[in-house]
Amino acid sequence: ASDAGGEPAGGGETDAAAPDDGVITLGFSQVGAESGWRAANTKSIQDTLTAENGFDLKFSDAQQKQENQIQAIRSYITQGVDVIAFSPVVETGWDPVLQEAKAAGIPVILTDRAVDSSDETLYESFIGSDFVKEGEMAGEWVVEQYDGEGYKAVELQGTTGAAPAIDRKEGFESAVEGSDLEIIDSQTGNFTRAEGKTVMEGFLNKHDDIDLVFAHNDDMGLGAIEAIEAAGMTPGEDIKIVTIDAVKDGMQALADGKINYIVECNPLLGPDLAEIAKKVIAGEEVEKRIVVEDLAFDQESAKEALPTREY
Amino acid sequence: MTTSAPARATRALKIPTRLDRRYLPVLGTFVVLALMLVLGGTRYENFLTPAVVSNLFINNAHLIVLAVGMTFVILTGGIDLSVGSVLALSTVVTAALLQAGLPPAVVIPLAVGAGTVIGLAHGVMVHYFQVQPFVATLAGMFFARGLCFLIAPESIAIENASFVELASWVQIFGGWRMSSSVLIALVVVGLGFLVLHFTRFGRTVYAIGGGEQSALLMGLPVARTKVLAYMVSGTCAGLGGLLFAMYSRSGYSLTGVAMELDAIAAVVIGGTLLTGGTGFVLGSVLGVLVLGLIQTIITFEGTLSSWWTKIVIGVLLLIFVALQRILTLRRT
Amino acid sequence: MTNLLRHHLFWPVAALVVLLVANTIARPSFLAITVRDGHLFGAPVDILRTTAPLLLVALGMTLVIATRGIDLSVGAVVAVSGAVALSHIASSPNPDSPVTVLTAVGLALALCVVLGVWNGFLVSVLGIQPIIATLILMTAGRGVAMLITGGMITTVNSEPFKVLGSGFWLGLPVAAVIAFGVFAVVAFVVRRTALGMLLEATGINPAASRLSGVRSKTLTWTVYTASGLFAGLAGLLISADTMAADANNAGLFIELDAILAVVIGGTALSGGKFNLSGTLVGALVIATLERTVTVLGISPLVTPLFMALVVIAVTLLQSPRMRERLTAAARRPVATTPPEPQPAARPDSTEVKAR
Amino acid sequence: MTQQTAPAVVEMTGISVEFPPVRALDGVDFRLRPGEIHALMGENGAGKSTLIKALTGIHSPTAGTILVDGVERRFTGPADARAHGVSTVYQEVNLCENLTVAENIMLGAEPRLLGGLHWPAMRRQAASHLKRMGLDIDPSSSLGSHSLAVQQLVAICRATVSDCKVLILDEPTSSLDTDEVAHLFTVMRQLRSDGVAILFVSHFLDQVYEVSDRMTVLRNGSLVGEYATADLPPAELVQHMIGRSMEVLEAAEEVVEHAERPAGATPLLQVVGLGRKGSVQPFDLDLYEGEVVGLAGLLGSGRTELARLLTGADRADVGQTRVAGQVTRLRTPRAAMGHGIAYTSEDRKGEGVVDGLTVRENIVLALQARRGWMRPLPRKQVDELVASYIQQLGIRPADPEALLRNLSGGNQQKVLLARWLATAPQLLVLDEPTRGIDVGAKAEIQKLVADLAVEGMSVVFISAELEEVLRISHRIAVMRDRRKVAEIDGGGATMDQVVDLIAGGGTR
Ligand SMILES: Nc1ncnc2c1ncn2[C@@H]1O[C@H](COP(=O)(O)OP(=O)(O)OP(=O)(O)O)[C@@H](O)[C@H]1O
Ligand SMILES: Nc1ncnc2c1ncn2[C@@H]1O[C@H](COP(=O)(O)OP(=O)(O)OP(=O)(O)O)[C@@H](O)[C@H]1O
Ligand SMILES: [Mg+2]
Ligand SMILES: [Mg+2]
Repeated sequence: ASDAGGEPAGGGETDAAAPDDGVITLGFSQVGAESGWRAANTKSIQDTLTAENGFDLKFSDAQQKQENQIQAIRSYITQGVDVIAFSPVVETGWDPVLQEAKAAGIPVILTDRAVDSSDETLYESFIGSDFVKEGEMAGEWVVEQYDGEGYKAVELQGTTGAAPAIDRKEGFESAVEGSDLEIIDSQTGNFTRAEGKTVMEGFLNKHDDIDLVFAHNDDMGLGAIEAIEAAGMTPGEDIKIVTIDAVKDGMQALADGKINYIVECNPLLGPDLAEIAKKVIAGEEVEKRIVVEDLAFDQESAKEALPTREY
Repeated sequence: MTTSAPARATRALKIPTRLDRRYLPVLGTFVVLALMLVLGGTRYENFLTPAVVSNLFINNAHLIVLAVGMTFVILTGGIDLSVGSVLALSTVVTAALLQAGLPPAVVIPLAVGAGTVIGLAHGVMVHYFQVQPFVATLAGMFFARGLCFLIAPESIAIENASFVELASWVQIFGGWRMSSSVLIALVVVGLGFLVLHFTRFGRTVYAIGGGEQSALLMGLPVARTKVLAYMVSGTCAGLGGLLFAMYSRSGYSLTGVAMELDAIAAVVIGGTLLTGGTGFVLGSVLGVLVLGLIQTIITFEGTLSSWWTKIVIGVLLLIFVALQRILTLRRT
Repeated sequence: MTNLLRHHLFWPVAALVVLLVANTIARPSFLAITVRDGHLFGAPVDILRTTAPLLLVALGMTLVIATRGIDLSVGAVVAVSGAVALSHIASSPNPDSPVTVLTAVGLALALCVVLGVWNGFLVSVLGIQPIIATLILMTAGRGVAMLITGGMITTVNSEPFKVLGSGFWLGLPVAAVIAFGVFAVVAFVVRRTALGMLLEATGINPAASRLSGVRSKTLTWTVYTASGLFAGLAGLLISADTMAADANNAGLFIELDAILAVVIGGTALSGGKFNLSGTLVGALVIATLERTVTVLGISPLVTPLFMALVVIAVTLLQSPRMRERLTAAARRPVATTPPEPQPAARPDSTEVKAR
Repeated sequence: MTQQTAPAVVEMTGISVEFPPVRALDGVDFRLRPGEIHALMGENGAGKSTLIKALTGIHSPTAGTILVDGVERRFTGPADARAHGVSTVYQEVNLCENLTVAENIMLGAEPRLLGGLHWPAMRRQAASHLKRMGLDIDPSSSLGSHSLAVQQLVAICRATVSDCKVLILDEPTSSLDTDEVAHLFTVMRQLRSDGVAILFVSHFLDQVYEVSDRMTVLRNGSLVGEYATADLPPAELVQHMIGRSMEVLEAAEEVVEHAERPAGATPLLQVVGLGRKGSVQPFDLDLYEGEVVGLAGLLGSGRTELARLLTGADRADVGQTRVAGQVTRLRTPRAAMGHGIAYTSEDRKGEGVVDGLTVRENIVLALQARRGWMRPLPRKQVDELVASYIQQLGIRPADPEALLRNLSGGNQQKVLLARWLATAPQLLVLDEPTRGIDVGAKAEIQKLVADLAVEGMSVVFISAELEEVLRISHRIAVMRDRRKVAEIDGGGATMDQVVDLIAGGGTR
């Protein structure tokens, strides 16, 4: 889907619907730049929605604040962009501004996170991973590998109250239910390496019998590795580690045998977004929910995948 | 005795020239704000439109209310770090209670009242136990955030019909829009102004900022006033939460993280001294608009990466503060 | 008893002891320290190591607060420091060479000093209120850090650098040795020279200090610079801890923790008299508190609530009002001792009241 | 005197106040009758302010009873006291500089309109109260823009706004000049004839004799006695107060020797056309070694501002300064200190004391600041220095580690003097150094200044008390309307001559 776009777009004067100059002006409101994952996500979008590909991208960073995001979307509406796309900070609270967009005739595409709205017509499509599924995949692998060994697991949760943290926890718990794996402790590490390390240190002080760590993202898992090594144990052997995300550092650790399993959460949403945006502008029917295919890697497949990893 | 009279008379004549100094910082902020608007207007299309200016108010109504409350506390020489969390608590309480089926008429006072109660606790800690305001309200900040998680870790949508109706009430004149939350915010600003300038409570707030010991020795009701100031701030935070709930039609426990810094920055940019005793509510409103404008400029710029966004916010803040500083220095 | 209760370190130390006791009850081996490969291991050692960066930041913060200021930018400076150091190491051909690491450390610290000078300039020369002056860098600084790392988390493998975070020296964590060493040196300098007194004078009454010839502006400038430097050092320790520079999250909210440590240590935010030993205890209390949350297995949902209650309890007990009550209660039994005789020069006893 | 037999409106018996380990008041009895002006006398630190604060509920006595109008009371604070008719002006000016004059006077008794403050009425009423005090200033100007003396008067205005039975004035005249004092006394007498009981504290004996009916003398926290003013000769009063004979005082009474300065000597400090816009008109002044120059003038005549220009506390816009013949710009107090010039501000609270530090630290502050932070004074030297000043100036309590804020006003002043003396300056500019200092200590200070001059120091002496200036100065510069209008020889000058010049009678 790469046709000629040529000339860069002028203003955003076009009044909704089909752009007359063939260039699609897309306003994208990003959550922030809180993690490596997010940075990769942003990069993918910025690299795909280029002038060569027929886009004029307006990008704004909401610094993790819903109010900034709402404001950015309002501003896109007043500027009259062709399409609005955003990764919502929170699931709720979008009805009013989405209604405004709808009234202005501007289609909206969601990426990465869903919105919780009773009115599905407010947005065209939602492209993103299924966080519950990610948790489940991790849990299923754990059960498959270690059921029957009476493993004791600890969980490093993401930021309290954040959707990925809630969903991954839920998915993991439901998957391991019924097995003899026991989650003996669970604490938030705020998705960061440093906190992942401190919390893991605490777990290691507290419990002598940890067999497995489930971390809601790679960064906390990498922090846990540091803590485990500092305590004189071997990560990946003495204590198994399962994480989600599959960013480069995580994959490297997986390939090195320090992590046992990673469920991918694909940040490269740019191409999907570009395709959907074009379809929407062209008036084609698009699917309401596009689940990005998330792979999972064990130590073997990581070694293969690593050289070609983009992020 | 009589001989000194002429000498005094000449001195008395010189007074009016020194009078307006107190208004200078606010004036400075206003001038810089106007300058920025004009510059933005020449740089971006569609910038100086009623829609943008209306949005400036609509997007920041909750922050205006927070800043008004914060002004009271800062004027007494204190600070309230809890407003962001209390705002979140109020949104969560509103959403949770509405979800539970309670009518808005019951929910709204409860949500705002939660803020008042926390404010009261701050006031008591600060005044009666002489805990430093920074610490007392920092504890309050953790406390309110903790309550949020307890009540609802996940975000809750608000679907109550009458609440939604209230939230979506908008008056349109020409390109200008006035939402119910802006109206409430403006009323709060008006009340804040009246209370600070036309009541003994308000003047005592200033007196305490000028010197708590002095105010005490002057026989002013220091204890009551200080506690009340924190209650005002708590109430404003509760109300701000309500406005935010109207704005986002949801309650979420991670709302308003670091929003207290925005409120404090707005108050200080508006010319209020953190040491207390000088400043105006209207200045704080201007401060909020400055912050909002910075955000608007960022959006209009349209191509800033995440890091440049942060840097540009810092630089714009610097320009504002430095310009304001220069404007006020020149005239003194 | 009364004297003990009145000692300014009583409540912070008591809080620390209570936390340690609570931990030991929950986990009897909590205080156990074992020797492994000639290094000390155990929760107390971990606590010392995690205290290290906080202690450095709180040290600078104490000095700034003594002059009636506040430095909100320390978290951002932490991020910048880590970003600079790790980017330099990552881009160098051999990350394991000590020269590379030393240059990286030098570069990072130099930049942090510049940032501190910048804060000091805004506060002491332009006269901008400290909270706003440092808020500017607090916002922009993280942007700068992200600019340096390109928004990604920069990871390196460098043995010499890793020593900063997880190395041991004489059985003790290097990070703790550095932080406590710097702390001791600064405390010594501040208290053995006149610096401490001049800072306090500046904080208590700037006008009087100026008239007394104290170079208040220079002093103010110096403390912000020092705060920048210490935050930079803390940034190195933090990034060496995980061997990654996370521009967004490194040192996030460390300014609040540092201020809290200062205040728990008994230094008033209104400036003036400061108390470095108190800051030390305060930092330990906070690091222990964080550990306690894990050891007691407190659910993340109630963690903030728990922290709030602990902070409220400590500050209430420490409050002047409570102190008065408690000392009064402790003094009561001895209150019957005869009042001290009036010193010297009593009026002539022959004086008759004239009426 | 007038109503000897009337029942006391305030009756305090056996009052003790402790600041462990100090016992500031020890079983003091005190009685105040309606329609009298009652002076409370005593040295610095005798416990006068403490007694007042015990009455109004700021300090709570550990023993004793307080009857107001025959009812036993323990006020919870100034507000409570005021509500029961006891109005107080405390020793340090305790008003809010950030508020307007009108607010400072009227808050608490403000006129209302529709439940809110009635600003126009407030200003009007404030203006009339100010007028009564003989003060013609704009009620809507901010208090901070006025000199300390004006603030003092405003504080008194405030105390007399509400109907009070008891008016307490703790050293109200310490920064006022003769005119304002006279005015104040008129007001006080007026109130007395309205039946108000007035408690008056002052270290000026002549004022006390002029206005009071009775006096109570305290020494070291204990009661010495209560006397009718008319029956107690000043000499005896002093003896009661300081427990020593009058010799000290007499020593200082001797007029300072009027040494001729050697002809042609270069002045230590010479200023030509020094001035600052909106502050002082350009003036010339030469200061020589071993000479005391007094500055005389009315309240707000610009003495303080002149002194600030001399010492770099404020920067001059025009004119030239020569130190020992060299043209020098004194941009900061620190620069002035570098040339041996020291300045003690009249604003003890705002620009003098560092109240959170100890006596020791306050005394060595300037000296240490000059040496720089890297060269701390050896502890032993500090201790000796501090001990010697505590002894020389009679600072009480004689504890170098006492926090300055716990010292009585007069003792704080002594500490400030010590701070500057410790730097051994060549030129010492003293702005109201004897404000709030008791008779004994005042005499000591005057003597000290004279001695310093003999040793070769140059001193600029500013005081609201004209006699003091006359007695001590070799030369007097007279200020009027922020302009130096005359310079006269201290030796030959008479009181009348100076008063005439001050008031604008003639120029020389
Ligand atoms: N808050 C306090 N803490 C400790 N000591 C105090 C406090 N207030 C006063 N004192 C002590 O009580 C004594 C009496 O002080 P007070 O202020 O009553 O003296 P005063 O008679 O008013 O003196 P002055 O003429 O100098 O004003 C002094 O020794 C002083 O140091
Ligand atoms: N009536 C007045 N109105 C306004 N300002 C006044 C008045 N009287 C004095 N001032 C202020 O006083 C200052 C000038 O007086 P300054 O204090 O230098 O005189 P002084 O001779 O030292 O008098 P003082 O006895 O008050 O110390 C100025 O700051 C001036 O603003
Ligand atoms: Mg006194
Ligand atoms: Mg003066």
